[in-house]
Parts: sequence; structure tokens; C-alpha cells
Amino acid sequence: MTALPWIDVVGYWLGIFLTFSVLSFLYKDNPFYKLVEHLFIGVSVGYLIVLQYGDNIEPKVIDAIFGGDLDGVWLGLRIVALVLVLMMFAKVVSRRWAWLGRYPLAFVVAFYAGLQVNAMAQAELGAQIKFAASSIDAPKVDLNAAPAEALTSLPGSSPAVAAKLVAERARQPFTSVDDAATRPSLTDLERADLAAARGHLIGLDARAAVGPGERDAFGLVSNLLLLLATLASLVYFYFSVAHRGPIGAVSRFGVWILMIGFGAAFGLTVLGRISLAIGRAYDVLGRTVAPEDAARIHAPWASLASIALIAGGLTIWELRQRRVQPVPPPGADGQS
Amino acid sequence: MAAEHWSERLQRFDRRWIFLIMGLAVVVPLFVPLNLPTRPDPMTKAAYNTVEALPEGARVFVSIDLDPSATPELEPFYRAVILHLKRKRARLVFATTWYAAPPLVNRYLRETVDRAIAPPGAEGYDGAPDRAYQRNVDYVYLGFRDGRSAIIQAFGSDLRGAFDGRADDGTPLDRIPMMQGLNKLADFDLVVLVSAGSPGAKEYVQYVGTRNRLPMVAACTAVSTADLAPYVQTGQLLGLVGGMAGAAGYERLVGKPGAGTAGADVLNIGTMVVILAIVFGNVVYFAGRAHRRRGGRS
Amino acid sequence: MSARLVVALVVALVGAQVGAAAAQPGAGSAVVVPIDELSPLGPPPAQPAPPAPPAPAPAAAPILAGVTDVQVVAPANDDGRHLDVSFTRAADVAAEVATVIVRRRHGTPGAPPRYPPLVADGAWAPSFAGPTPPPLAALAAGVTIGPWTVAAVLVGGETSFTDQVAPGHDYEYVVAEVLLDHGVPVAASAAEAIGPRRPEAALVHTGRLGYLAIVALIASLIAWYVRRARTAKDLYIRSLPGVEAIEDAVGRSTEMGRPVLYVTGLEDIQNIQTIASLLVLGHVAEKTATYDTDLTVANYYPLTMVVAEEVVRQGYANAGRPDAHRPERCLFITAEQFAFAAGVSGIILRDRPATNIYLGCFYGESLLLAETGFVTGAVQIAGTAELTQLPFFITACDYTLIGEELYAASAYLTKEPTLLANLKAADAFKIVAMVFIVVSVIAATGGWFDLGGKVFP
Amino acid sequence: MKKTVPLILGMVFGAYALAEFYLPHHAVAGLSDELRSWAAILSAAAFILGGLNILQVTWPKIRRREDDWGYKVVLLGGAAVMLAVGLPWHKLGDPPRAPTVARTAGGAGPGATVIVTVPDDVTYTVGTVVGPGTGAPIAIAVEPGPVAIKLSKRLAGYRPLTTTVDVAAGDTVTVGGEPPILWGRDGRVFTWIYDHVFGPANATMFSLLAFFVASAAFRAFRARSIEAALLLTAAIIMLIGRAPFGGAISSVFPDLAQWLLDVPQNGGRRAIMMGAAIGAIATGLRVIVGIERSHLGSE
Repeated sequence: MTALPWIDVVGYWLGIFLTFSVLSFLYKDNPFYKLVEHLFIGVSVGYLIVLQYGDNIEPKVIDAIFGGDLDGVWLGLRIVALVLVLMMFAKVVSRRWAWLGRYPLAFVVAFYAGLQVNAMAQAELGAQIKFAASSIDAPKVDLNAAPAEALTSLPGSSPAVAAKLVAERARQPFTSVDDAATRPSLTDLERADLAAARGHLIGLDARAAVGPGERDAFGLVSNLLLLLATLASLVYFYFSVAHRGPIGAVSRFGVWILMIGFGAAFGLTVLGRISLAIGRAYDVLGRTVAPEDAARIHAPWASLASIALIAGGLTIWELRQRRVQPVPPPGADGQS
Repeated sequence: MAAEHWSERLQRFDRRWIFLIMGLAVVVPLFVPLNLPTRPDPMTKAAYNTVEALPEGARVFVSIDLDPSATPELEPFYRAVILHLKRKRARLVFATTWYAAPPLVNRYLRETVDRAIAPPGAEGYDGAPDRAYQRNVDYVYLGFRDGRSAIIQAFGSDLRGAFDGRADDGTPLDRIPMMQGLNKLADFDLVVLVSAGSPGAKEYVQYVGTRNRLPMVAACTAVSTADLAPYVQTGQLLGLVGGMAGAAGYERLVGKPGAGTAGADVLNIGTMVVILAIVFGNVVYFAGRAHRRRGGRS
Repeated sequence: MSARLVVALVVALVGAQVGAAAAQPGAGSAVVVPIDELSPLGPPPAQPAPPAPPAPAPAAAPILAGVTDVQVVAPANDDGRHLDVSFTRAADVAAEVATVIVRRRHGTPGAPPRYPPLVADGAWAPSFAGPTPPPLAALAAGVTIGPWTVAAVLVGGETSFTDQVAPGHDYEYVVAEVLLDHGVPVAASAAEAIGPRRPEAALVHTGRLGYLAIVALIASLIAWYVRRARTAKDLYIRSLPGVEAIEDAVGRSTEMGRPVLYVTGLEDIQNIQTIASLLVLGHVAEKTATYDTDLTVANYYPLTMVVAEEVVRQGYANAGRPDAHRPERCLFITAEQFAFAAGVSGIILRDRPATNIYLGCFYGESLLLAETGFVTGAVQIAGTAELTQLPFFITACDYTLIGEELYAASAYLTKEPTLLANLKAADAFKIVAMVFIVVSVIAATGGWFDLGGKVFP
Repeated sequence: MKKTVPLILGMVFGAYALAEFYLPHHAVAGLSDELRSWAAILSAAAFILGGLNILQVTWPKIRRREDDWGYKVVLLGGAAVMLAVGLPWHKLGDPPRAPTVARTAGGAGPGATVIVTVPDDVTYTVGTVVGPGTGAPIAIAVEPGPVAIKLSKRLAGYRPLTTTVDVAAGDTVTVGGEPPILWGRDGRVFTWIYDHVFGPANATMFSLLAFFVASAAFRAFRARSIEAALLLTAAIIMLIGRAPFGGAISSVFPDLAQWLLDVPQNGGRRAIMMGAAIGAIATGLRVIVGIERSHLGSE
């Protein structure tokens, strides 16, 4: 494998420098950050125009109309699109013709509005009503009768495990969940998974039984709570009545539900955000490139150099700021 | 003016200290790992089982919808699932709907598909080895198409048309044997979504998954986990791998620890920092309130 | 080419032996033509074909049991481009027996044989086997044999197949079982022919009528309330703090002499949240025009910018100050998420708006914007239906419009009865939905019937 | 003309968009696709207006040497460079697509040989044999017949050289050449900027959130009211349950977190989704029938 060309080595150094320049934003708004900000915006705009040209203008307009990819009615329709574009540009030519620009806008807004109405009706409203409208009953899966899919869906299970359970129960019906989870044909790993998934609240024992007609009490309660939570939160979004008295009480409960939900979502997010920082750390430490490249890039040294450069630059900048403006007005330090 | 109460001073506590601590929390563990065990959550297990249940040589559509900012969360899963698919000899078709993705996807393909991820005798890995795939024979990269939800609908109805009948390298799809009979998403045995946001897993579920009852598993950023979890409950997604922690779990299931597992440690420390920040914030708040109750000025 | 011809002939001869005594020479000489047709299909074989394929136990090529009860029908709710082919396979059919479905357009000129050559006299006709490596490349969907086209080769034991065809024509189908030995076809059953059948496009998608019902119901509710709004004096609507905050915030900016920043979200016009945001922008622009406060609109997509500009111009016109409108304050930043976040953060830190309004569709950058705005001490009002971002707006902004409140905002800001009627209609539908949910939950839990599943298949 | 026609246009296209979802006919589908590409074209063409807008805003600042004018130059410069290297001017010139192939027929033996001479940053593919170049000739034995040959650079941004040579038994084929640099969006420079400017800046901006969640949590998660208390309790439970150490301590935490997601969180989100969908449908209908028309102007 050949050595990484020097121009790419420099590229990695640049990337590391830009990374720390952006991070300097945590200290406060400063020249290094401004530099990256504007560079980034500029590059992204160029990038976008290039992609828009290559993915839409070239195939859909140039090739389609002038390249002869379309003909007959379709060509005519496509030319209409071109006319709409020209109308949109009318205002650049002269304010007097700006009103022409409303034709394309009227089309695009109304067209998408129409599409969205159905998409919402189907994927959001219809689907959610359907889920909310399903049974709140929580029967346990009968290990001795349930089909393989049902067994697969059990905690700690898998298609392989389900198949083995089916075979085992054919040989001899299960007498208990423990019996099922410890049959000989299961591998140690599978047994371990099942054992780890045991539990009477939401674990295997709550979901599975060896006879028909058993119910998962906690699951039942949860489903009921889920239903009530949905309805109460819907009441919160009810605009036509003042939220006082019983309605007020219900919508208050709805708000609590929403808040729990938001808290949970926030908690989930934190992990994701931290992983992003990890990703940056990996990069500036040169852990995301092939070893032979890392040997040429010396990312850690490049990082130290960047930090030193930026720290020095910031110090000089701060000193000059002080001289220019001894007392910064309150709240005017762009720290974020 | 009396000396201000300590809680009041802390009220105006400069949050940049928190930034500093968080910074250390991220960097230090990378040098001093804790190696805490990871435990795959049910949705990750479901995703793994779905892939595991594929027949040999199954035909799988992989949509890589991400940009560089999401790679830390999604790349570990991507590498794990590709190894998983390759050792099941799945035939892969790649595409992306993110304009920022193509350069990344090309790199991924070079690193994970064109060459073996876990060749026989790879250290720290005792699973079945995979092999280098040959483009347009074992896998096809269709490339990028813009158009957000609209283009995803197009995939559902006419995949070839959406890509003008050509692979990314210009090869006509009709000339690629493995593409025979693959005209729309419903023709695949599984759809794998590596999805950093919109358009992504949600759009796939909304615009094609629900309509065509596609078997789909998705990996998403930890944020979107809450957003997509209901789809797993309702079976619209057969599995969901949420963020780096989920990826760590998937890596464990596949048996090849990678960046996800390593990052899991940092997640621990970072999470503790956030929790401490919350606790600290409340201490300050209640101390201040008690102080005011006692008639302290503020 | 000549090399391939030789190969083809060799294959043909071997195949002829393979294909049991029955394979008449005609089939053999017919070789060349199909090979020609095959050549554009699939890549040329990596190495030239070996002189003879491993001929597996020739004489004993069994005559297979064919399929029975072949049905070809247009699928339900179809777009007129598909035909469902279904059939029954013989019991105990071996695993390596695949089902081949071939199709031809009815009345194709120059297609006399009732059956395609592949099943001449019920034995596998070598003329079709093609170059041996790759084994099945010759016998795959899309391959043409004279007038016939292979629609599918089902190796998984499926007993049905949905074929995609050109609309508006009649099609004939032939279904035969094919014995594969190491992927090489060695024998075929007698074929079942059926047709002609014509694909039919359904008039209405019956599976979606439930959703149509939703839309129709909401539409009629709106219509009804709009008519009622004309007569009824006052339509009570509870106050929304977030919306009132918008009005106050504009005033506050005026007092402080600082601009108002309005961000229209990170989706293009195709997202209805963006449309809702732009509708609110109209009213905000009207207010800023009346108070003579600067309004900066940051847009993620140029098309959104174009619409926003039009909307703002209209707002200034409504306020009677069309002259005060400055188009260049409707900015296109960039359509790259974090470059956009960087740019807007820059505006927040350097223009120091006294009010930041984020309405529309937001993603990961929401907290970046909100935290930066917090540092400058601006009043921040956010509104989105993006569930993942609501927590951040709730924690970091002063007011947050949650989900439906975003769509309601424009109605709130113009106290027009027609718009308020919309909220009434939405509320009425919520009642309907809740009743529906409760009823069907009871019904489903009791195990009587699954209403939800019926209405929304 | 200025007001009514747009209104009617909106109603017509809106009504069509409403209806098409319920009409499976392929003709309808075809028309809908066409209209979608209209919208896509408009959206793409608008980027020209976007570019103009940016010029309109930044150019005066540069001309008047306002504060930060230098940064605006950087902004425009970045965009200009990306356009220069990204737009397909390169289609004007056309570098080679196939390697140089010299063939000496005859010789004995059933097999044939391909001799590859490429620099060490080029990877060759001959038939099924793949390997890195060394600068020195490499001999590869191949079966007679068509042999696919490909020379590609390890780095992105170069056009691979491909050809298929029909070798007869005993032939010796000498292959050489260096993949030419590519311009345009798959080109060397474009990908370089993407990898080393766009990528790091993008990812780092995003990663700032790791720090902001901490400060936001510190500031906002204070138990001022029942609602706030619930918010922060749920957040803490989720943090512990989702972080690997939660599972390590006890499987209760992940289960609790999952339950929190599945039941209360899910209930709330369902309500939000339904409400939002209702609002969206109402708004959409409003726009279509023209009750909301602020984007259509009036004068």
C-alpha cells in the first residue's frame, strides 16, 4: 500500500486546525471561529449548487429538454416547468414583473400542501389512531402452542431459539418457563440470553407462559396507561374550551405525560451528542484513518500545534480587544 | 451591600467550566479505558436476529443516509452490519438520499465491501470470516438521488427508473446479473437503513415501508431512537439500533468489537458529567431558594 | 463472435444428449438465434466456456410433474402495470426444481408455437440452456426467447408471482417446472399455458378510503365551522402563551431598538411545517412593519427564501408600508445543516436581535441556536412538530409551540373568524378521533372486532 | 391576472395532489412524478436566486470595507472554488478511459500472460487477480478468452482505466497507464475539500452540542414545579438507563428506561403526532382552497 500523498497529509492537518477553530467558539465568538464559519458556509453553498446542477438541472432540464430525453406530451410538460422557472426569475429582471413569480410559488406550495395532507393522513394520523385503537389486552405467549414468530418476539429469543423451542415442545411439552429456557438443545449463549431476559415485570416470565389464557398484569396496566396518556395529551391540545375544572385536571395530566416524554427524549439525546464529541476526538487523534496513513499524519502533534496556534492567537486578540475597548458592555462578550 | 450568598455567586457560575469538564470527560477515557460491559438492548437484538435469519445469498438494499457529522454514531453499526451481511454472503445494493453522503459512501465501500473486514485470522474476532466483494457482481452501488421523500417513494415503485437504469459507475443495471428481478424495494429480502435523520428511516417507513410491508431494520442516531421506537413496536421496523450504545451492542452480537465498544466508555463518563451538572444545578437552586426564604437579599 | 458460436453449438450438442432422446434436432439448430439474443444480457463469461459442461447423469433426466391450476389476474388496487401469476405445485417437488414463468404479448406476429421452445416435448430444450457458465444467467428474468420473455425463475418454492408488464396489452403466460442440477437446467416439465389476460388499473385505491374519510371529514368540518363563523358572534379559543409572546416580543424589540430574527426551519416548502411557519411570518412581518422594527428572515432553502420574501412583502403591504420592505433582509444562508447553524449563530451574536423566533421543522441544530440565543439574552420563541427537537426548545427557549400549536399560530395571530373556524374544526375532529379510539379499544379488547384495523388496513 | 390566476393554479394543483393518492392508475402516477420533478427543478433553480441573494448581501460589505469584510471574501472565495472545481466544465476535455495495451501473439502453451507495469499508487485488476502496482512489470497468468483489466488509484478522484482484452492461448499482453485526475463532483479537488474542510467543520459544529446539552441541563433542569421535576427525573432515569454503566449496574435501569420510552413517552408522542397531523391537514386544506394566501400577494 502506497504512502499518502503530502497534499492529503496537509489536508488532514487543515481538518484538525478547523476542528479546534470551531471548538474555540466554546470560549467565545472569535476570529478563528468566524473564519471557519464563513469558509464553511461558502464551501457548502458551492457544494450545494454543484449537486443541484448535477442532480436536477442537468438531467431534468438540459438533458430532458435539449438532450432529447423526452418527447411528445412529456416534453411539453417539462417545458412548462422551464417557463415556471423563468417566471420565478422575473423579479430579478424587473420589479414590474415580480408578480409573475407568484405563479410558480402558487403551484409548488399548493402541490406540496396537497401531497402532505395525504401523507399526514396516512403515516401520522391514520397510523397513530390505528395503533392507539388496538387492544390493550396483554395475553402471555403460550410456549406450548404459539407459532415460531410469536416465540421469536419474546425477550432474549431469536429465530434460532424459536425453532429449537418448537422442536423441543414437540418432543415434550414445557412444564414451566424455566424448563423451556434450559432445554438441552439450546446453546450456552442462547441460555444465557434467555436467563438475562427473565423477569416478571417486563421480562420473559411476564411475556411467556406454558398454558393458554394467562395475562401479563403489568403489560395490561402499561397499555391502559398508554391509552390514558394519549387521550389526556390530546385533551391538552384542545383549544375550544378553557382548561379549568375537570378538563383542566385532565390536560394537566396530559402536560405531565408530555414533560416525562420530553425528559426521556432529552436523556436519549445526550448520549448521541456525546458520541459526536467522541467522533471528533477520534479524528484529531488520528484514530479514524488507516494505520499507515496515521503514521504519516501525526495527528496528535498536529492537534497540539493547532491548539498552541489558536491559544496564542486568542491571547493576542484579547489583548488588542482590551486596548480598543477597556470595559465590554454587559452581555456583549460573545461567549456561548 | 452585604457579601452575596454562595448560592447567588453560583447562580452566575460561568458555564464554560462545564464545557471544560465535559471536554476532559470525552478525552481522558480514550487514554484510560474502563472497559465496562455493554448489553444489547431488545431493539438492537431484534435487528441482529432479523439479519441473522436471512437466507444465504439474500438480496439486501442498504440505504446510507448520513453526513460526516453522524458518522461516530452510525459508522460502527454500518461496519458491524456489513460484516454480518457479508458473512451471510448477502448480495448488497447500496444507495443514498443525502447529498453529503456520496464521498463518504465511496470511502465506506472501498474500506468495507471491496476488501474483507474480518479476513480469516483477524485478531479479536472468532466469527466466520468475510471476503472482498466485487463491484457489480456481489454488490451494486446505485449512487445518490436527491428529492427527499419523493425519491424514496420512487424507490418503492421503480428503483431502476429512479437511477435512470444505471449504477453509479455507469454500468447499465440490465447487464448486472445480481440486479435481475430487483425492480423495486419490495423485491429485496431486507432493507437496511443507516439513517442520520431526514430523509431516512422515518420517510422509508412512511412512504414505502408501510405501503409495501417491507422488511426493514434501521440504525439511527440516539436522538431519533425515541422517534422511531414506536415503529418497532408496531412492526413497521423489524429492529432498531440506536446511537453508539446500540452500535456497541450490535458489535458485541456480531462478535467484532470496534469504535462503538470503545466509545461506550466515554459515554459513561460523559453521561455522569451531565447528571452531576443537573444535580449541581438543583443544589444551587434550592440553596438559593432557602436563602431567600430566610430573608436573604437577592 | 465465432468463438461464442462454437461454444453455443457444443453446448447445444451436449445439451441435446442431456435433454433426453426427445429433444429433436430442430431445437439443436435453433441454438444460434437465442444465443445471439442472449449475448447483450449479463456480462460476457469471465473465461470462455469449457468445451463441455459437466453433463450430470444424462439419460436419467426425469420428466417432472408440471404445475396445475395456473391463474393470472390483475392485482387489487393495481396501477394497471401488473399481473398476478399463481399456480399449484405438485406435492413432494424436489428442492432443486425451480418454476419458470414466461410471458409473451398476445398476438405477437411470428410467434406460431403455442409453447416456447424451452419445454419442447416436455423435455428441457438445450437450445435454451445457453452458455453453461454462468449457470442460470441464461435462465433469468428478462431473458427473451423469440417472442417470449422469462418473467421469473422462482427457486424459493413460491407459488405466486407479480409480474410487471406494459399497460394496455394482453399477455399469455406459460409456467413450467425446471430441474436444476448444480444450477444447470437439465429437464423441464410439461408447461401450463394460460391467457390472454390484460392488466387492469383500479379506479380507486380501496385500501386508502379510510384516509380519504379522515381528510373528507376534516374538510367538511372546516366548511361547516366557516359557515357558522360568519353568523356566530364569538368563537372561544383558549389563549396560547407562546403566540401572545410573539406579539409582545416584537414590541420589546422595538423598545430596545434591536431587530427580530425569524428562522423558517430546515425543510423546503415541501414540508407543511415550513408552510405553516411562512404563514406566521406574514403576520410577524405585518407587526414589525407597523412598529417599524427590522426583521431578519434566515432561510435554509432558496425556494423558501423566495416565498418568505413574497410573504414579507405582503405583510408590509398589509401594514400600509410597502416602501419599508427590504428584500435583502430575507437571507438565504445555506442549505447545509451545520453551516446554517454556524451562520445563524453568527447573526445572533453579531446583530444581537432582541427576539429570536424559530418556527418550522428543526433538527440537531435546534439547541445550538437556542443556547447561542440564550447567551445574548434574547427572548426566544420556538415552535415545531419535530418530536426529537421539542425537548431542547422547551429547555432552552422562553416559549415553545408544541406540534399542533405551530399550525394554530397563524389562525391565532389573525383573529379572522374563518381561520378560528379551522381550530374549531380540528378540535371537533379530535373528539371524533378520541371517541373512535375508545370505542375500538373496547371492541378490540373484548375481542369482538378490530375497528382500527378495518378502517386503516 | 396578478391574483386570481395564482389562486386558481393553487386550487387546481392542490386538488390534484389531494386526489392522486387515491387514484392508482399508472397515468396518474406518471403525471405526479412529472409534477414532482417540476417542484424539484424549481427548488434547484432557486439556488441561483440564493446565490444572487448572498452576493447582494455580502458584496456591498466588501466594497464598503465594513467590519468582517475579509470573512465575506473567504465566504465568496469558498463558494467560487467549489463551483470552479465542481461544475462539469471538465466535460470539455476528455482524458483517456482505457489503459495502453500492447499485444504479442503466438508463443506456446495453453495459458496466456498479462504483464502489468503501473506506479505503486495504482491498483490493478486483471480478471479476478487484484494487487498493488510496484513500478516494475508484474506478470499474471490468465485463461485465454476475454479478460477484464482495470487500473484504479487508491485515492478517490481519479478515473479508473478499464478495458477488456480478448487474449488467445500463448498471447502476452503488456498493460500500462496511470488513471487520470478527475474534475467535477467526483474529482480530486472537490473530494479533497469535502474531506478536509466540509467534513471536519460539519462534524465539529455538530459536536458542540455535546457541550451544550450539559450546560442546558445545568441551567434548565431545576425542580421549580411538578412539570420541571418530572422532566428532569425522566431525563436522569433515561441517562442512567441508556448509558452502558446503567446496564452494568443492574438490568433494571435499561428496562425502566425502555418502559419510559414505550409507555409515557410513546403516549405523549402519539398525541403530538395526531394533533400535529390534524393541524397539518387543516393547514394544507386552508392553503389549497386559498383561505391562507399570504404567499400569493394581493396588489
